[in-house]
Amino acid sequence: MEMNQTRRIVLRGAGSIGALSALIMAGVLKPTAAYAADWNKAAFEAKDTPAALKGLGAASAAESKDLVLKVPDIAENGAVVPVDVISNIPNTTSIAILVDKNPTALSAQFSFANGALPEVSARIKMGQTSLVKAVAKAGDKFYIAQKECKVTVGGCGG
Amino acid sequence: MKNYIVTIPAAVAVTALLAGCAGGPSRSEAEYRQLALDTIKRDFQAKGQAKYERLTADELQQACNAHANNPPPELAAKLAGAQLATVKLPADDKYLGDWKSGEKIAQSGRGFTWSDKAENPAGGNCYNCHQIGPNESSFGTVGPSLLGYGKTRGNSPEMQKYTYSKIFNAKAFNLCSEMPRFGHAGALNEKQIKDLVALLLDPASPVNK
Amino acid sequence: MADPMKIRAQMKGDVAEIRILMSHAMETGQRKDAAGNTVPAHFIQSITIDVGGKRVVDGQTGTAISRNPVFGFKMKGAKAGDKVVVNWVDNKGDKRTDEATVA
Amino acid sequence: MKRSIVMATALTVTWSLPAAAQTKDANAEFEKFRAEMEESNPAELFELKGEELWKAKRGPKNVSLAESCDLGQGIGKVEGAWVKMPRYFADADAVMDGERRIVWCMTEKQGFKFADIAKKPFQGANDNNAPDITNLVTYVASASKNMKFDMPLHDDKVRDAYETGKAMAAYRAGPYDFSCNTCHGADGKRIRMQNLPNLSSPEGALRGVQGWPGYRMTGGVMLTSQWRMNDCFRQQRFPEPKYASQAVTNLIAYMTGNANGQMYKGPGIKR
Repeated sequence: MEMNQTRRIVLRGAGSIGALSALIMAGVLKPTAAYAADWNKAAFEAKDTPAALKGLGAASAAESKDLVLKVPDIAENGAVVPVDVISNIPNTTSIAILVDKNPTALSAQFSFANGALPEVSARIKMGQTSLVKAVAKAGDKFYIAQKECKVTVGGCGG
Repeated sequence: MKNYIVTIPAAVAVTALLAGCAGGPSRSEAEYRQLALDTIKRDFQAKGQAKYERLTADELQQACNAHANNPPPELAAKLAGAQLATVKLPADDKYLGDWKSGEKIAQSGRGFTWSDKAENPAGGNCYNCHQIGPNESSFGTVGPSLLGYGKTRGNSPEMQKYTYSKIFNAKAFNLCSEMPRFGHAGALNEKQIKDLVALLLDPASPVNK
Repeated sequence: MADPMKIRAQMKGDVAEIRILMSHAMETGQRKDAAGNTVPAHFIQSITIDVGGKRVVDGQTGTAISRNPVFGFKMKGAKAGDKVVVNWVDNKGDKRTDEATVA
Repeated sequence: MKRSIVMATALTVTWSLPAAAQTKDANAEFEKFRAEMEESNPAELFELKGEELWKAKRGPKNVSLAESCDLGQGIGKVEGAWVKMPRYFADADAVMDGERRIVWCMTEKQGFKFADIAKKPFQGANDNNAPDITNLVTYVASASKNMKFDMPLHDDKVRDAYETGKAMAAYRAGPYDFSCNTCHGADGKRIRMQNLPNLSSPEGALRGVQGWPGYRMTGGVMLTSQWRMNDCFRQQRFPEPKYASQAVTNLIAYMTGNANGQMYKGPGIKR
């Protein structure tokens, strides 16, 4: 029952430009939110983790056990690797996910406000076995955690 | 030699399942086999290199199909002889190729599907069903593990010849084996089979380390 | 036009769990099609979530997010009936906004 | 070719543990994340589209399936229909699986041409959209979530489809001498890392029908049981089973019959 209600709401979802403008006018969305202009190009296009961290301003991130990174030891499929990050570091305001050996290391970064808990679950692509890293920002300091995830061959080898 | 080969009992105990059902089958097994064949011939179509003719079972396949992979002894003996006769041994009497190349062939699962190009060489599909080298953890278990194959069996000329023949036509040694007849089917050529023999028997191959 | 998202927002105790499914190709720009041509990068770059009229998550994403992205977030301070508005924008300027109600 | 992930390089992994132990661990590891993966399954996106399609007036006859299509539980009724098919439909005088039945409704009730549906019935890897029929199947299947398989095997015609499917599964031919049972006739077998269900056992048959239609992580596409059968025959090195043919229904009947009495969890997520 609950699912059906959700579905109906989604189907009524405001997909058109008109509806979007209405939301902006209603003050639900800030106009800036509708454009990806503030996308951190330097960080997202960085080829390796050090450069991506620099792009995030997190070059000096310190290892922390209070930053919990959950990824499988072995990925069932490198195209869809589940990643959960939970920060137990007080005053965490953002979390980023990186994969050392991907062509571009940075996968995503999320900032939290207004009651959002500093945790995220996402699914990412991995081209090969690699260290996966989570970076959290708390105050003006950065923290890092890492775990290896193996990517294997499977299926009928075709 | 024969006891090195693990037979996979196919069509095991299929009847047990039906016991609990209310209405049983209304025809005999042979009738359903015929119905299955008629349905396949009607409802399948050629695609890519997978031509319609592939649906027709050859003499050996027919015997295995008709007797649940266990043909009566007389028929089996006749067919086994015919299968052994298909094995073409190398003219130069050399069986050990290059194990490194053999590993690549063993890794490849390509060949003979309707999405494979007919002109591209087929792979051995070996890891699909067998554990072979110690560095490949993604291996199948339809066939027995071949890790240490040469270490336990030695590398005698007879063993080389047997291994070559087994890959060429597994049915010569185990009539309704699940393993394809790679040489007989034209999937692997002489050089490729020699390379696979080397992968399994060469003392330098990681399989035997 | 982009396909609708599916948003589920549910109170579990005093925490609202928000799960979002998005319909997007998330092309990396490195994949080649059957003809051998590189498929141009096409991926979501920005994701925002507003609950009860307040911005709670502001995210940026790259090409390594899986096709048909799935995200999960949690928040405190929300209540049943609050409106959840999720918005994404991709590198080609395509965008989509959908909403749901916290249950 | 199989994976369209970030890089197309061949993947080689070196291990320090004995390989067999790792594989066992690997499958346990996959299972740990399975519940989470299933909880938020992109299949739901296809289900949404399927529901819209089911209710929309479409085709040359401009009627909806909701007002014209009987999946065996009454016109337009989708709840529980999926787990009770294949079944015999008198109006078509045939035993049909769910997908075949929806195709029949689309051609007979809505006036679509079969050839148009059969031209590209499955979503290709990395295709942006699934065919309408796939979305419809996903919607109909989702309406049997958490219900038990209950194919009417006591019906003689269904029984014939089941028995014929069983015999088809044992039929060996082609260049590699394969049958369905070569891979799916015994317990505890794997192709590479992939576990192979034994379709003759209740547990294995359930795994054969569970999670279909399913969202496939490889290529990020939604695929149906009809596709699963089709791709098995590709790997069996056979010619292709015709789309929505009796042959495919028979095989689905064989698996569903063996899975009877067990719970269907709805559209799944596949490797």
